[in-house]
Amino acid sequence: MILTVEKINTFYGDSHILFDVDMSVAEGEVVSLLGRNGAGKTTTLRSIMGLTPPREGCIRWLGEEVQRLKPHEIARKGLGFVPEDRRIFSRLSVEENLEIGAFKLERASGWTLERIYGLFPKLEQLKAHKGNQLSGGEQQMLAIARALMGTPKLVLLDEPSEGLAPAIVKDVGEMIGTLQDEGIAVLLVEQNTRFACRLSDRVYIIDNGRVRFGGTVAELEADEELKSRYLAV
Amino acid sequence: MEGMASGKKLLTRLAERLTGRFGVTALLILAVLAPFLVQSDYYIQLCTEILIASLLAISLNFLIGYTGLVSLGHAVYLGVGAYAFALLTKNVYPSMWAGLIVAGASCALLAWFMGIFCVRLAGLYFAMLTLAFSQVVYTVAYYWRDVTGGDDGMLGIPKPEIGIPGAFSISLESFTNFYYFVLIIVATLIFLSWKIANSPFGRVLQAIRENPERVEFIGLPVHRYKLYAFIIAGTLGGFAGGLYSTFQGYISPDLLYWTQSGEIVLMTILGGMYSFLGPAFGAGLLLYIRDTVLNFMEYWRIVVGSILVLLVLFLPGGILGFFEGWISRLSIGGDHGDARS
Amino acid sequence: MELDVSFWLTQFLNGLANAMVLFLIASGLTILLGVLGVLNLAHGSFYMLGAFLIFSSSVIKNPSWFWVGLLFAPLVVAGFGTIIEAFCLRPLYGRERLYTLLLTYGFTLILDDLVLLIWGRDYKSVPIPALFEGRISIGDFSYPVYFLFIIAVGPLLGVFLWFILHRTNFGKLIRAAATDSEMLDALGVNVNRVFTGVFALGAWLASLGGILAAPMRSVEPGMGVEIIIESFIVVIIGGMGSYLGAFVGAVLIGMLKAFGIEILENFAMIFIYALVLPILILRPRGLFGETTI
Amino acid sequence: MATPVLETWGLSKQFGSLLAVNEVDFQVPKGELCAVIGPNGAGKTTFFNLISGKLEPTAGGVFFEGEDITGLPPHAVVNKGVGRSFQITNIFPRLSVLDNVRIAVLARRGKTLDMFSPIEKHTEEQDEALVILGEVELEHKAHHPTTELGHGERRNLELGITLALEPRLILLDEPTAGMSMEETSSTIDLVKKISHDKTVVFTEHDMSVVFSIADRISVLHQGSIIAEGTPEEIRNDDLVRLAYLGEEV
Repeated sequence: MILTVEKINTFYGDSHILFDVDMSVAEGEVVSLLGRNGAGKTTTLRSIMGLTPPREGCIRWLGEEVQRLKPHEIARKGLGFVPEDRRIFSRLSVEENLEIGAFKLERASGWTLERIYGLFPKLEQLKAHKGNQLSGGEQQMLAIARALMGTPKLVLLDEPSEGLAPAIVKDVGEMIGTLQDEGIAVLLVEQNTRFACRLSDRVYIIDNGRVRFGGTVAELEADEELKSRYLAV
Repeated sequence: MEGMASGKKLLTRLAERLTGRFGVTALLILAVLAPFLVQSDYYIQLCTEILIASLLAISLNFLIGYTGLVSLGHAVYLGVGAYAFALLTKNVYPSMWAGLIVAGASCALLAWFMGIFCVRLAGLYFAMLTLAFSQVVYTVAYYWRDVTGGDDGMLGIPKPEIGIPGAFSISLESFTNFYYFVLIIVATLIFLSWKIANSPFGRVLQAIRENPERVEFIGLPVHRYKLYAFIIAGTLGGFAGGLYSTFQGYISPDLLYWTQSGEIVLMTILGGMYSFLGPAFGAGLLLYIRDTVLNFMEYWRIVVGSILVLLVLFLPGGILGFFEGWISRLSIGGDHGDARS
Repeated sequence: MELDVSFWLTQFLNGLANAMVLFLIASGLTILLGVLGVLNLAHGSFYMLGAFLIFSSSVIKNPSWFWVGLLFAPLVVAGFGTIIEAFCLRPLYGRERLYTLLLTYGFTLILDDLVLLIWGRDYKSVPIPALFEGRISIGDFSYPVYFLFIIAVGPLLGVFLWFILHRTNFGKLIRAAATDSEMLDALGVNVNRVFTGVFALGAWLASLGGILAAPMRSVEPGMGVEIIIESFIVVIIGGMGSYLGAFVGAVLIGMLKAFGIEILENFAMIFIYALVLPILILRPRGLFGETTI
Repeated sequence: MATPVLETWGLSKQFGSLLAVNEVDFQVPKGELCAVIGPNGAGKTTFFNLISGKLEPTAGGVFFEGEDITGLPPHAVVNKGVGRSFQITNIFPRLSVLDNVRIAVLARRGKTLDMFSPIEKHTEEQDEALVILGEVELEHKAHHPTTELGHGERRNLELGITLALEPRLILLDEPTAGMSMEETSSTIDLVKKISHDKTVVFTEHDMSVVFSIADRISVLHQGSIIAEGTPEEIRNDDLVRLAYLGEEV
């Protein structure tokens, strides 16, 4: 396991959001975190990233405890973050957005602009565009590419399909496939269960801040009760 | 740990006393006795100035502490009130009451006018607009020599006697008489302010400070309530300006400069903006520090500035607020806080 | 008639020279607002510090020290700004804006009196550096060379600033931090360092403004609190966070002051407020508010 | 059917290039408990913001009891009789629990311009506020600061503020967001109780709650209403399954 989350409890101010959340991600694995609105999925990612540090519990990254570190320290250890609503730097060009993603590195290592452009030719065409001139799908692509520029071993991906047309959602799915081909693990937060299950090796279900299920996609598919209780209409 | 806990309890009780009815009564008795206690014209003058500054700081706190609007232009009322008083009593009609009423009324009008524009903004923009307005008035006062005397200011502002014509009159030329006159006016106005602060209206202002959106969603037009608060603060500030004018007998455009506004904010914060009497306490403290430091060196701002920096970093609730901080419930409605458990 | 032309030209150039100084101060102020969200009341004090430091280096030593001072004094002030930011402002970012405002006001009070304590109350003058002494004459018209130098320096520094913001890594980080500093942090950038750098850059610019202005004006303890007001107005007109706005705003204010004096003698400042009040009321984000740096 | 309490016709809201709410026609009859559901970003909160006056619609109209309230500011909408609660807890943090509700009672009764009598002297309003606090099970904490409340209690306080306005139509935006199981069930009981004599429109992420209490459900997807009906009808609607589960039908 490259990432293990052990019994974390996270608060916003006085509101207790996460209760003893446990989960793990192995090298090169795609793991999905499913659940409804407000279940605590985004908070889990923010806790891992150090943006909303857990008050209790432990987060291990490559064996080292990181729950006390600042977000930029955690990022530098090889965690990529693609937040909900993408958070592209709107005044910066596409290329500048990518460069910011690589800022933390002592050059040379890993990903370069050329490699990114090879993988996402669309971004090369758009490289001079400002962030606020991109469509939702292009923003999503840029956000993922920006995270790649930091040469991550694991990318935290928050609702990449949200607000995108079905055809674009498919593209996003392919991008996640690309990450996997590159040996990068993905922790995917989704509401679109079908989309997530298609891509994932394992699945966690979180509800009211607690992990209710952890297992393979097949196990989830087999359990209708579980699906209807936490996911279905 | 044990010792700290009991120390905390002691401080809590002290703060409760200081801000409660007991504290107010004690303060009032102290204020009445002050001229006998200090026994020197110089200190009677200082006490008078502190009273006026207290009114000024409390008036500003209607905006900062109660409504959550940081005004950087409150000196405009000090100045306009002072000029209004001076112009009326010097050039038109030498009456203390008329002077004060004109000072208050002119500031009410000014606040109403400025408020229409200012209350639409919030945060930094509100601060900048109030600052800009006050600087406009400063510029007018500075350059309109024919009326204001420009940067020479105005000299010889009278202290008209009060009383009933034909029946009796009291001269205010004596420092002690003047002190008591100011005390009565200021105490009355502060009492009125206190009534307002603890009325349903006052609680709405606090609610606006806490969450303007929610106030809108309980059916109250937030802009209008902010405007009322703005006018109340301005009017009270105008009275303070009128009093200051007759107290000093001399005024200059410096009263309107932004650094003067900064000093009023400083008083408010120094004492604690979340307690009703905190700003008055801050006013007293600031003037006392200035006076004390000036006795042995010119550079009192270094001292006050350093205190401010330390305060912001370590005691953001202000000094009185710090004591009240132990009992956070008290810090809201003055000594009348409902939230006491 | 001919006399009139040279008079108006002089006014125009004076306005421009003042505008350039104002631009230096306002540009720092506006970037600070855009990136850190801090309204730095002590910014004028940095300007004042610059002026006094150059006074000491060029008067106590000799006039040619102006250039040495020009190089080092802004670095000293920037270092000072770094300390203020790192130790005093940083803990306040999570809290209400009021506190950063108060803190910088506290430093204004301290620095003003500190300058008074060290240099005394009297007005000082800094000699024009030898290189730019004298006046340039074309026919009837003559104008001090130093002022022309200032007019040239303004746009140069504007370009320099543009270069920093748009062509360097630091600039990229500044612009990114202005949009979303949390995201920047999550991408592995130590945002605190960016903030400190921005604050130091602002202090550097302000003190440079003070140094360049020193030979044109009298150097006195109250100069900081005066310039800060005009700089605010520039920032409001131009839009918080926009350094292009700061440039346009500065030129506008410079011109209004230079020509307003002719129209309404002492009320030039009224023109400025007549401009700034409606902007604040109708378009609080300023003329260039949308296009942050 | 008598005039619906709430109607919207062609209600739309555009943010830049995003059409957040797209020509929504929506009616709620008097006394109904109606749920609006939909995936994240479907436009539920924007829809509420349009009805309650927080946002002005780009097109279309909002009618309350037959009266056009389109574009009125929030306080005016409230005074017409529409109260709302928020998805993110929206209370007055540093006022006491009692004051949070009392302010709303005073506002409804038009007493908030009283500047000179102490707030405690308004005993009628105070008593009424205490009754409402009783309803939301916070009476015992009336004199505590809200900082001492748990998350669920704050959500209930938020509800109490809204109830204090005695609205004829209540909009509840995720009343149980972030609540524990026990808190959720007691809040649901409360919502059911309210709905006896009021019209309620609510959004909710907990589908078990929605299906157990709603009279009618409207499903919002990418700004449009894609389905409307009884819980049973919605449960079996293919379009809904697609929107929620991303299933290809």
